[in-house]
Amino acid sequence: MQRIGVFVCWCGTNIAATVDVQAVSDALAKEPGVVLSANYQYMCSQTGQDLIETAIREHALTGVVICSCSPRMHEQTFRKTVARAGLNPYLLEIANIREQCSWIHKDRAQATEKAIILGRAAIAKVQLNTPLQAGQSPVTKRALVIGGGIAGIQTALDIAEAGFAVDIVEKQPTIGGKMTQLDKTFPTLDCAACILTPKMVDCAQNEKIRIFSYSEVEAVSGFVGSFRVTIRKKARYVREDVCTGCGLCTEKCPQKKVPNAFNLGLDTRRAIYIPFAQAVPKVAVIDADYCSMLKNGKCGVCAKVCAAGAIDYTQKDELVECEYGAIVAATGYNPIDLSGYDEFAYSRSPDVVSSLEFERLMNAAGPTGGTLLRPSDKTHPKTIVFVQCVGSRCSAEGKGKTYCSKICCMYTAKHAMLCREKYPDTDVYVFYIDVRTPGKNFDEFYRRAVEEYGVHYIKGMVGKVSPEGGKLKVQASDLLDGRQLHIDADMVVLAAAIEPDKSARPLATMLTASMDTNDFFTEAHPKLRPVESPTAGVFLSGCCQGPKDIPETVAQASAAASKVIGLLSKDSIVCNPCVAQPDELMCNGCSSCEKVCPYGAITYLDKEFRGPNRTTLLRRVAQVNPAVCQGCGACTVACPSGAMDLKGFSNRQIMAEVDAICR
Amino acid sequence: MVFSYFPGCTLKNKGARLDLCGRRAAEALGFTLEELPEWQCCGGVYPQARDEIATRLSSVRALDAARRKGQSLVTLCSACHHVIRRVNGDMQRDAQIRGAVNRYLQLDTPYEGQTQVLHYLEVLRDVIGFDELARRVTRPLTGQRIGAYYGCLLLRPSREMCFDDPENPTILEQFIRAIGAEPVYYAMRNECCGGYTVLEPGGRAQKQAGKVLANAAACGAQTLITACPLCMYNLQKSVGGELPVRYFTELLAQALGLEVES
Amino acid sequence: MQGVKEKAIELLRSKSVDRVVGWKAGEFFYDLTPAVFTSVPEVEQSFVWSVFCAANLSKYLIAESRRGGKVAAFLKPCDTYSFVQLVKEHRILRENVHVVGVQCAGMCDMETIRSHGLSAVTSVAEQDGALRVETLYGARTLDRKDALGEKCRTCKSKKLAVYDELLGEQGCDEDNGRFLEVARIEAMTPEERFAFWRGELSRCIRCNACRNVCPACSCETCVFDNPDSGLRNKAAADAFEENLFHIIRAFHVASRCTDCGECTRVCPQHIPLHLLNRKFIKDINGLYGPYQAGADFDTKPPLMDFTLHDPEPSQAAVRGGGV
Amino acid sequence: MQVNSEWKPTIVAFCCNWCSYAGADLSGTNRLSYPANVRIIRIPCSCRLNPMFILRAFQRGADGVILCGCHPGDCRYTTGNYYARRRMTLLFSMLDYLGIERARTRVEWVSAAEGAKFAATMNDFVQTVTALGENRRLEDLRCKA
Amino acid sequence: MNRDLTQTVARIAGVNPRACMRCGKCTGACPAYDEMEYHPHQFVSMVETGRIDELLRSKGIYTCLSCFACIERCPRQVEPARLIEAVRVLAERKQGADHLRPQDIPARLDPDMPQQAITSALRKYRR
Repeated sequence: MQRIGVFVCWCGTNIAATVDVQAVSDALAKEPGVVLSANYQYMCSQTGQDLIETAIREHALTGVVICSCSPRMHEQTFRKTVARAGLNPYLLEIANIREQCSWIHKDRAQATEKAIILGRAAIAKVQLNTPLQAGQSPVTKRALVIGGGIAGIQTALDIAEAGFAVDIVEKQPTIGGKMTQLDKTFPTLDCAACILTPKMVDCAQNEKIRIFSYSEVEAVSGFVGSFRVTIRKKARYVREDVCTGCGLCTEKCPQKKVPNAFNLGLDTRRAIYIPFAQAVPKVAVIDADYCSMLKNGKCGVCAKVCAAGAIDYTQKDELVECEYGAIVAATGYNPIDLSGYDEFAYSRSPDVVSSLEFERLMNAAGPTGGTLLRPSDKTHPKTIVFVQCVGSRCSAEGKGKTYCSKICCMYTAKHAMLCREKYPDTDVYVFYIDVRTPGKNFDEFYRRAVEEYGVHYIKGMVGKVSPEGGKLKVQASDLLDGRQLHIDADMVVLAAAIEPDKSARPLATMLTASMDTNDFFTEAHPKLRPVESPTAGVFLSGCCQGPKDIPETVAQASAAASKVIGLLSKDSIVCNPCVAQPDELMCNGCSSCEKVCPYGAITYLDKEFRGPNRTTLLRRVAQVNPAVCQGCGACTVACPSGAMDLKGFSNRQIMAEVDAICR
Repeated sequence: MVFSYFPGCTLKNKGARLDLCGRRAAEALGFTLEELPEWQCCGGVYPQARDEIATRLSSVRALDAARRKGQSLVTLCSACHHVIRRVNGDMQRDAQIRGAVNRYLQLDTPYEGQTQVLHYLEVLRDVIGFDELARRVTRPLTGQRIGAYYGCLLLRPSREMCFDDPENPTILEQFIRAIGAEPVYYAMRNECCGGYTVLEPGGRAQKQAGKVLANAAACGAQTLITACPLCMYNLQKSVGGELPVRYFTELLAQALGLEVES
Repeated sequence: MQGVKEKAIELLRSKSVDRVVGWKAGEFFYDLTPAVFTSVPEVEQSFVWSVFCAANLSKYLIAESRRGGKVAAFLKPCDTYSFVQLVKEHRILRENVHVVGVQCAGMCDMETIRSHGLSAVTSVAEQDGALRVETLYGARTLDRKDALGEKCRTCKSKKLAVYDELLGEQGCDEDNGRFLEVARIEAMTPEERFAFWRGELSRCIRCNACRNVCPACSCETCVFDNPDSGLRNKAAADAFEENLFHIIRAFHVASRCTDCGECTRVCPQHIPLHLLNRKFIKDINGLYGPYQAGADFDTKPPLMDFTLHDPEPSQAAVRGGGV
Repeated sequence: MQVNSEWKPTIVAFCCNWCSYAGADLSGTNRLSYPANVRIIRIPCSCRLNPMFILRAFQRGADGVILCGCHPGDCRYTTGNYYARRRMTLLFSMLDYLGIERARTRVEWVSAAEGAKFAATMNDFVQTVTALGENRRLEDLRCKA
Repeated sequence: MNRDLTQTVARIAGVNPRACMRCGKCTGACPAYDEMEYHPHQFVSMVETGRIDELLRSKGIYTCLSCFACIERCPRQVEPARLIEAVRVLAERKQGADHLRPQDIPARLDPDMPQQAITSALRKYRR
């Protein structure tokens, strides 16, 4: 037999002014199962809470109903109160008679009547409440960061700084990501390498950090606190533990015609290579597509010259399995492929380059040693045209991206400024649609490009670029001046839209993390939880969540790290006990629930059941992982047999509320 | 290989060489062009206004006739190709136009864009193959520097025409190589010749076409080829440039060693 | 279709299967019921293949496919959809079933035959594409299509969704206007609709025949039998509960119902229950794109799927009328 | 139907905990008003709403049922309201097919910030249902004539 | 300002002028730039703001070459040439508003001119 206590709060006059609290407590006292009905000025006060605690003990209450403010306000407070008195905290229901009653209604009689009905519904529900135990799930004290660009590096360093082990998985042979390819960074014009490479070295030297370079995530299972991840370490044909990074092999390799991916194909490298001087780890790797030893067994020069004996042509991909408590996606971005933009003659002229290629052409470690030369004839360009928004801000039906790539306005201003600074005799034109510079010192930077450096900013998109007689004929409109312009340029630089790395989509599937239509990872809440994925234990860092510049990326990387640290500092996670639970006897194993579960919390098990005449039957039944289930209840409605129910919001509980309200 | 063939008005008259050489080359290459019976003029320009129905009907009649024969429909004139291809697209994608046209035509089976529309050049590229064409060439045009003039109608809008890369097309250059000549790239190969504005006073079309010719000549072209009688006319009448302009089928027939009477 | 019974014998004799699910005669020759045969003599004695084999055998395979050994089942085109849907829901173990697809010219219904003024029918047999009906008062020939049951008159498809071997030819989707009746009801005024359904559903005696025959209603325990569901009732406590039963049943099978028509076929009160299911199917087709439950093994059922721009509930009345 | 001026419909509002329940709280905090015959049941997400609950409410005498959830795209559980939207779309269409007034059922997306929308929605819904009068059809669908 | 006409033009053209982000790529690409008093991006803007009457009087609707460069390159699928065509059609649908009459043709004819030029011009320039 239930022994329910009802406590009606006055909330000073907030409730008592429009609701006759005495009448409410009197009326509710008559409800079945109610053994005590009291009212008090402030239930949430110390005295009020003491009143509840004492009553629970003295009357051996089995359930508590508090008629007060919204449960969103004080449900947690009162759960603790109830727990202090030794009652399960989930044997409590709150009737919201303030926000949804006394504050809404003016008529005292009506408000009082409604408060009684809401109280009755809570009593009807609490009758069916069951004690719930918040589950505990252990936390593996190691994090995985997928992607070793500036985002991944910063996240890993911060996590390691807090004392937790962290692994970085990077698909390239070195960490560093896009930032290694940049020349200077806006708006301060520091050299990208100067600020990045120390961080890369920190990663390598930090004993808490393991770097899986030239590796990819192959499979992910498990859930928050205990993910199980398979990592594929791709064969580099060089023993990482033996190679000293001396680079002799990369000088002696006879295969010289390999397009250098680090310089975006603007020059060549050998078949065995170290991506760049400050690579981490500084270990050579053989490009199997070009190595003649690997292709047809002839050559072997690198093995001969390697004093350390690090070359191993028989190396195979290796699969490593590790456990992690948290995973951070930091898969970054790429500029879009510009071959669909031949109105700008990108594939017809080598002198039409993307902005990232331009970075390499300006970079001291780039193909031209930092002197800006046209790729076609290695001469100094005198007239340079920058085209903004190439492939950004397009309509959904078109070939480009619908979003603004965010970083282009600033890096174009940087490029224009650097050109004018290094080569004052060049004419630099920037064709823009809008110049977007929201950021600290950003607009000032852009204005300097215009005012101090004399860059010609022209509003209007370029209509066509055609290579002719060694020049690039640029046809555009100056919308403010009302003129059509024809410029004979030496070089055209296209600010290509950026898009998420292609590896992000399959990774999202493995992580059951959601993505938007552009393949950016979705955050748990666009404003309030910007670095968490809706999937518990998966966090987002950098451009994989949306276009952003370096300062923003680093800020988000540290934010993601702090979320990871918060998770890893717990020994176990307290789970929400209001999770789905299947009744195995009724479960058909039909997979309807699994199909609607946004978290992948449901799995199936073939289980033996007793059949008629002492037979046993093997039946497929659903299992809910309480650590993964977030308690939305989508499965409970999808379940045709009603085997799936939601603790704390069970079918019977809600039906009882409905009945009480409609009575 | 048998195709339905829509020649169009101009090819029966001023553009007869385009048609005649095309047919003769087809015979030599082993595909048959069956002229549709009782075809009507395509209208010359595609009606961009979505509520223009009457101007779409003749194209749909041609498309439906090819469907009834179970054949793809081949065109040679750029303008006819443009109009018929786009109207076919309307019939596939635009329910409003499809409904209105079918209500008007009252065909036994409503036409919903089932016919495949091919340009003669697409037949060369996708059915015969330029490698095969090169093998069939008996009198290669070795040493000739030829500029491909695409104009507008074959290429744009590329979402509807799906003919070639609209900004960097290659099909005519591949053709030029296949007949043994050397293609010349020039900026204005996909720019407008002035089109029907030739009937407007002021000589704008002549000026526009002149720019094309001057650009091609500056880039070293000795001859231009085109698939469009109106482009041909405008280029020939242009002001400010002088270059011989030929239909691509004329050079095709020549390379295949065919003597085509004028 | 000749050779169905022979195929059953062959499969058992060659020991390629351990059991065969087919039909045998019930109380009357036209009242055929599903049956499991384990031996050749059993088949020879009681297996029946006739124009009355309307019963959908798929549901029986839930149990039979788990009984050990291999079971063969004769599935007509419409039955294969139920079969695929049940495999998709992991209810039937596909690997234990040998599906003999049987092309079908539509199954006959004694009520329909009687509606032609025939009574005391003693036998019905197919003869040269027509139906020869013997009665105590003499014989008559009917066109088979005039003798079909409701589910076959509005047959959706003669295309088998799955089979391991096929007797007869693979067929195509059919268009027999199965949504016309739904559209007719939709076109009524709300008052007329209410009156129509009140007339139909008030006849329900809660015999559960519809639920028991329905391949989609294969739950281990039905919500209506589950004390925790808040719905359990043996006899209806009040008038509303019959309606509740049928609405909820229709909702539970929505986007899983293959429109096999068994519910209406078995209803002793002749309630056109399929019109509830077809309403859902018609709405789903119109609102979310054409979907046929059981047509394949992978497509997500529309109620377990969504798109970002689905119509709002308030638009449903306007848009649901399509297709 | 006789409309008694004193008669007030019973309205059950199912609100998702994260958006609409908070929106309802906000309309209280802002001291907006809507009729007292609206009673709210808190559910974790709009996708928790089983059609059975709606039918049960009607069975037990509710005159109107409304579901409020997060705006599509804003679901706390990412996708819950998309499922709810399909389910309710089909259910309401079915009720309509059975001759039950559509206006007695409604789905409205109300965010935690839309206190005013919550109050306005409830005022409008109560008005609509009041005009329809008492719910009889759902109780009387089977007539024991 | 004429909202109804804006809607009519958008309906005939089948494109949405409001999708324009004023990038001017159309105008940058236009080969008839010098011949048009309103350039493609202005044309879009004028349709959107209802200045259709001015456009109806504009010579530019007859000098657009229908080369489709603006359609091809428009990143927002506004496709100015469709709007220009819609306004032109609107102008010519008024009685007696033909830009080119059949009787004008002989004077402009030249013996080499292809039939296609005449039919095209008639289609473009008169009802």
